[in-house]
Amino acid sequence: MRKILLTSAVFGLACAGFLGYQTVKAQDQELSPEEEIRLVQEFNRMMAEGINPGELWAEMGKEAFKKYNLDKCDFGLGPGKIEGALAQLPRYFPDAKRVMDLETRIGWCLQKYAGMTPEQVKKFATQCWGKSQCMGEYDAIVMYVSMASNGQKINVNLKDPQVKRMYEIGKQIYYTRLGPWDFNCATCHAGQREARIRATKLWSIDRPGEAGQAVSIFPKYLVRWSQPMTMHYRYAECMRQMRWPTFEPHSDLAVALSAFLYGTANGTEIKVPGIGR
Amino acid sequence: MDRRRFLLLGAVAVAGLTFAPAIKPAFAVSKLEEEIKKRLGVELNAIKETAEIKLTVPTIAESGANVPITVEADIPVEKVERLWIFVDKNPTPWIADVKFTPQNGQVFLSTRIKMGETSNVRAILQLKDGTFVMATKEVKVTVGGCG
Amino acid sequence: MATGTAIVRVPKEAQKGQVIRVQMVITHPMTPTRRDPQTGQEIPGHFLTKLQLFYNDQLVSEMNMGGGVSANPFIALPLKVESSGVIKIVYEDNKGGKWEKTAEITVK
Amino acid sequence: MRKALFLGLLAIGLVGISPAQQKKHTTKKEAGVRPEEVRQVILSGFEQDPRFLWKLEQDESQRICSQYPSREAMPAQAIQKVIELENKHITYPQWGIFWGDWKEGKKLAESPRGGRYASYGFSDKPTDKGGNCYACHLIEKGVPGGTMGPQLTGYGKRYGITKENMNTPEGLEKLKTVYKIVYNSWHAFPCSAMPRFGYHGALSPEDVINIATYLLHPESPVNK
Repeated sequence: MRKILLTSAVFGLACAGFLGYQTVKAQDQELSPEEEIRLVQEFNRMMAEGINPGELWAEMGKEAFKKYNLDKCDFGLGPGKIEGALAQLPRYFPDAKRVMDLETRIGWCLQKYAGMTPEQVKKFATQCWGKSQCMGEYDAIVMYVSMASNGQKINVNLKDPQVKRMYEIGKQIYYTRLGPWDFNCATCHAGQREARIRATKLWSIDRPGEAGQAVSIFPKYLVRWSQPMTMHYRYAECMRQMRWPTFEPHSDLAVALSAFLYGTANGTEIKVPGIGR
Repeated sequence: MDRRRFLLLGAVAVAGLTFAPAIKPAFAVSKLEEEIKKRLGVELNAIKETAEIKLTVPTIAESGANVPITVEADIPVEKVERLWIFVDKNPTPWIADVKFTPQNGQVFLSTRIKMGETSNVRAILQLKDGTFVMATKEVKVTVGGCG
Repeated sequence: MATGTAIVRVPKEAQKGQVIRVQMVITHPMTPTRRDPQTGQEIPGHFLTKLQLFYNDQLVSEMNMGGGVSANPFIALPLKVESSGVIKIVYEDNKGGKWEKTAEITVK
Repeated sequence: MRKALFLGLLAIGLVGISPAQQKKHTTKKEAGVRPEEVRQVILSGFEQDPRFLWKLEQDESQRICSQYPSREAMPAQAIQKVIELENKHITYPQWGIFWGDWKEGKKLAESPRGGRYASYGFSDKPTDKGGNCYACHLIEKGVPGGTMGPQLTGYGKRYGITKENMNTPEGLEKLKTVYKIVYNSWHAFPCSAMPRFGYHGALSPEDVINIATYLLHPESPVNK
């Protein structure tokens, strides 16, 4: 509890500017929004140099992977084989009779091989949500498994009718206006014009390659919370910002979005972990 | 814990800390000058800017929590005692200092620092002959994301 | 994974006399000491205070730091290598934590 | 002249929010995925907290907007339909259109917290209020803001609001125009990215008038 309190104070520091206390020099105002977008991207490139702190989680994940018997888990390439696993997910799993993405599959295996109940899995998967500097075993496992696909190209099998069906459902959800703030995913992540939310450039499903750049780096280390964010946590946070109800990880909604996003990102090289604000 | 509330409190705290000097009369020393005098034993205005120090920082930082900074110097490491990093407007302007030896082969440091608001970042080299040289760059700290 | 875990990365091989970069990232919250804005009481931080770089047991560099360095800090320092050996970092925080981590390098 | 400038701004809003994109949103017909299937998948993805399930009820305008990837791809008929529906969805403050408190409006414009509750953490409460305007708009000079929506710096000044004319019928009419946009943007820009804050009750008529006042009032920092 105290830890959160303290780190929060640090974020407070970072956010002082937003509240308008910041003195902005005359020269700063001359920067056009376009120029600022470019400079913020430059900042992100600089952050990506060196060792990504997210890699610390992979070390922990290697141990947790064994601890929870996930070496028995088949990610589609045979029990325990994780090299390239992320690149070919989501896929259909006959044993579960369901299309699953990486995190959904991990959740299923935690039930089957680690004896967790669905409630325990959910608690395990969301233990670091809404926190900072949280070192959760779930995030660590996802990081470890994801990094084993580094260098491989995303290759979701859209010829499989089950996967294709989830892709199409995901696509429709992407454009579904819903909730008390009328958002859909496309509100922020579509269109040709470069726009930003505050200082953050928004990727667009309509600009070639950007969906790939966005998803191929998950889990991504977030400097504002000093911890990685998995794809399902990303979905949850987007939906919270969209003012939709609280997102359920490992749900068909997550799988449908993953099928659409990773399917759209086919051909992009996986580079995990990414790093961002 | 109430993260948002602390965020706000933090912001207020920073505003208080950083704006306090501004209200003081003009002859009062800034927190930065105080720190430099205390730690380096020298007045800030006695330190000369030099092009021999290459200070690489972003022009705009999307988050003040993690600002990449890299310092390189053309000055031989044998002549260098210590490298100091300061951020003018942080509640504690001193960030870090590194002592170098000839075995380093070169003056170099790369790390990530916190910045409370738009401010100058300073890399100061303390030389073996007792003098100091410095490089200064401004980083504009902005805010990203949905809020 | 506990506070203090680290990754140290150096090139596998280097030429004699080459200046390499010793890159490291350390798990640490790096919270600064600050004052509670309401009560004015000091809230103690938790941060790394010192990091030393050793090359074959010889002290090369020493870095002092505080809560102004980012959480889970990344640090890169230069090192001139003369012979194969062990690169070691030793680091401690303000709450008595002390750790070390090594990496090996082959010099041709 | 001023009117022309304002209409120009509106046009920027209209075009700027979702860029030209002529391809048709054809998934519905081609995929053979039934709307009920999509609906079921959506419902599977949220905690079943009865307090918030109303958020997943889609209204007629949302249903129409969901069929097109952008406004530019909408046929005139659909645009007309949404405009018709949404013009019925505007309520005014009890006392009519008069200037509010720009300081209250500023608070609401800055707060990102409104309606942003999730059970897993963060301190947002279901009752928190705010428009999070800065996420998409640049409003006060020098304060970081987004570029999703049109730039609003000096909005009142550009729209020709002065101390002298602000209480004339003409000045109040301008206030009303902006009130309507903040209250229910879709009445003017169907399917815009901007939420229908007033229609959904995320902001009350009083909140909306305060935000409009913040944007237009000659004494507001927006117009300094």
